[in-house]
Amino acid sequence: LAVAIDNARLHDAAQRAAVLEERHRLARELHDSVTQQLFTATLVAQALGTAYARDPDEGERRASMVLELTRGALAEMRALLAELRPAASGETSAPPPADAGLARLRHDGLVAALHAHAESGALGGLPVQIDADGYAPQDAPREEALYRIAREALHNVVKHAHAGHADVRLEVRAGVGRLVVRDDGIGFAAHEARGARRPAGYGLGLRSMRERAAEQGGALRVDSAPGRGTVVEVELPLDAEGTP
Amino acid sequence: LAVAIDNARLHDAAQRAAVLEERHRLARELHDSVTQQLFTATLVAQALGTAYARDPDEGERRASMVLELTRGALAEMRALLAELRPAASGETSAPPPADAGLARLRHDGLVAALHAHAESGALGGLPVQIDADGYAPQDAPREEALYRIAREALHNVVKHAHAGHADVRLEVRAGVGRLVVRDDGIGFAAHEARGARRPAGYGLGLRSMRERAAEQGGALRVDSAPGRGTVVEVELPLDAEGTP
Amino acid sequence: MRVLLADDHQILRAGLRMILADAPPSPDDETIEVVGEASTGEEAVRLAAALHPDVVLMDVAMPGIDGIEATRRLRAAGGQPAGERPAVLILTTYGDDARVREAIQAGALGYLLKDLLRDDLVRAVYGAARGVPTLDPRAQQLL
Ligand SMILES: Nc1ncnc2c1ncn2[C@@H]1O[C@H](COP(=O)(O)OP(=O)(O)OP(=O)(O)O)[C@@H](O)[C@H]1O
Ligand SMILES: Nc1ncnc2c1ncn2[C@@H]1O[C@H](COP(=O)(O)OP(=O)(O)OP(=O)(O)O)[C@@H](O)[C@H]1O
Ligand SMILES: [K+]
Ligand SMILES: [Mg+2]
Ligand SMILES: [Mg+2]
Ligand SMILES: [Mg+2]
Repeated sequence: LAVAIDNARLHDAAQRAAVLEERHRLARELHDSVTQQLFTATLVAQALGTAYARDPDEGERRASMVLELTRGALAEMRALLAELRPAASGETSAPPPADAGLARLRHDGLVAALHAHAESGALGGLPVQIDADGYAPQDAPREEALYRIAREALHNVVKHAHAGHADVRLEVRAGVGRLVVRDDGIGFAAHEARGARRPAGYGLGLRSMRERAAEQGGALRVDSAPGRGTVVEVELPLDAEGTP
Repeated sequence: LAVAIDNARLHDAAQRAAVLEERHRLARELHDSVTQQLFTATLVAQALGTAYARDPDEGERRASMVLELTRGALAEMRALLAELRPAASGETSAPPPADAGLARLRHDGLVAALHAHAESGALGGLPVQIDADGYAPQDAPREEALYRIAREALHNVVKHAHAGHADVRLEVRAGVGRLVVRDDGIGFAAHEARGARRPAGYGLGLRSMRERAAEQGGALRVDSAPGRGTVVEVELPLDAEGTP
Repeated sequence: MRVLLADDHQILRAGLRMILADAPPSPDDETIEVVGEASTGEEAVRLAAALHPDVVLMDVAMPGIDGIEATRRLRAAGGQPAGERPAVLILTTYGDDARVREAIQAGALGYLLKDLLRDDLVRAVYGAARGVPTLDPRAQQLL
């Protein structure tokens, strides 16, 4: 059993405190529910033989008690697992949850969509500041590409950055649309990430962002290093026809 | 049971991410260590009454099996509790794990551990053939990951496959460690299972196997279809440092 | 000999009762009678005063006063003369060294963990009635 958390990854006291609190809470739950039933099951399992020898009905009663106890412990365990991991199934390929931002994109445009996304809870409360003062609405394919790239970048912030907050800036200048997503998190070795061997199924995020930008004739740059936050920047040329 | 964490108190995304990760880790540990033994205990407990009625010795034999299984679950539970709340000063050190295989893993290695597990009764008499001719011992974290993946895969065979037997193959070739667990059971729609909706608290097995493989920089593949048995295959690269 | 069970889990008390009621006589031909069950610390103190058990099997985590405080009250000079106060065996899920020490200081004769086997439990209870302490080896290590 090796639950020992890699402390190096908990680079911050608040996180450690939160994790510790979670552990203690869990320990209390486990102590009070499952272990008591399990211990009782071991006791009753040792009280079967004498009972059966003396009185088969009593033996039978105890045997069903053992069954009830182990089932009860298992049920509590399941309940606990469900709380620890609510999306216990379907996380990987279930239909995507209704995306509050995407729903607004078509009618209300990119800026409204980003606000809706940031406020939808999808980012787990990450504070996001959106600055679109220098932005002008673009056509639907470009705005959808930008929306999806921003969403993926923000998802990475939530998932990897341990950031205090993120900033999204949108602007149009000199015929170029620009999206910048910046966080103040732990950063990563961006130049290595591209070629790094990652388990199958992971590492699609950056690639898909790049591909979306390329589809619109644009480019994506990731600027990051361990210890100093991450900047994801997309530039789309607006003069030419977008799609190649 | 109310583990639900007070989200308002997690005022910061990094904390939230850390807590989430910790929950997932705990869920996996609990699932892999405790629920398997508990589930088997409930199976054996079901047959207690009839066994005693037929033959007291047989009843007694099953009762000790239930005892062993519940004690095993309890021991793993206690080990987990000790890790969850290591007291400021000494906590009563957990008893040795009652999982026969796990107990042997550290000293005698993966192959011995798998044999011990297969013979321990934890698989309810499923005939398991272990072929490790092409295997060479690996470091402790990799062997523990492989052991736990194999155990979970075999547990799924017992639980779902209605199989006549299972084969475990271990090998090291071209810098890759490979574990294959194959059964001749009923199979399932593996590609659908990933997204399938299952009651909360279930369906952690495949996920936890995947995650354990990923933690070692490797990958897991499940090959199955209704009516034709199941193959679970794990590959771990041995050249690079395992843990990312 | 008379035993009182104190634990807030009813089902656990039922399990303990089965084990103790079925226990064979001790070498000196004692037998065990479970005379009562308490589900809080206060109740344990009250029932002990009323039922005069020889041994109390005492959980720690219970609502109200915990098992250690209940032990303290049972063992403190109060109603009965020292020789008539019941021996207390703590039976708990886990303990750290501070807990174990506290329990011993409160007057517990033994400290057992909730994974012990039937025969060890029975031996500890018979021992307690004769004043023989039983510490779980893990608890012993902590002291
Ligand atoms: N904002 C960020 N802060 C810190 N690290 C990051 C950030 N964004 C990406 N990374 C690092 O870059 C890696 C690659 O990111 P990418 O989005 O491609 O894959 P992923 O998030 O790991 O998996 P997925 O395909 O599920 O998105 C991440 O695993 C992470 O290590
Ligand atoms: N060897 C197998 N043979 C047949 N079906 C299998 C096999 N392994 C897995 N399955 C199917 O895949 C599903 C998912 O397996 P998984 O281990 O993730 O969850 P589970 O066993 O149902 O619950 P848990 O492992 O969380 O207790 C199972 O419910 C079962 O339908
Ligand atoms: K307790
Ligand atoms: Mg990503
Ligand atoms: Mg499973
Ligand atoms: Mg209690």
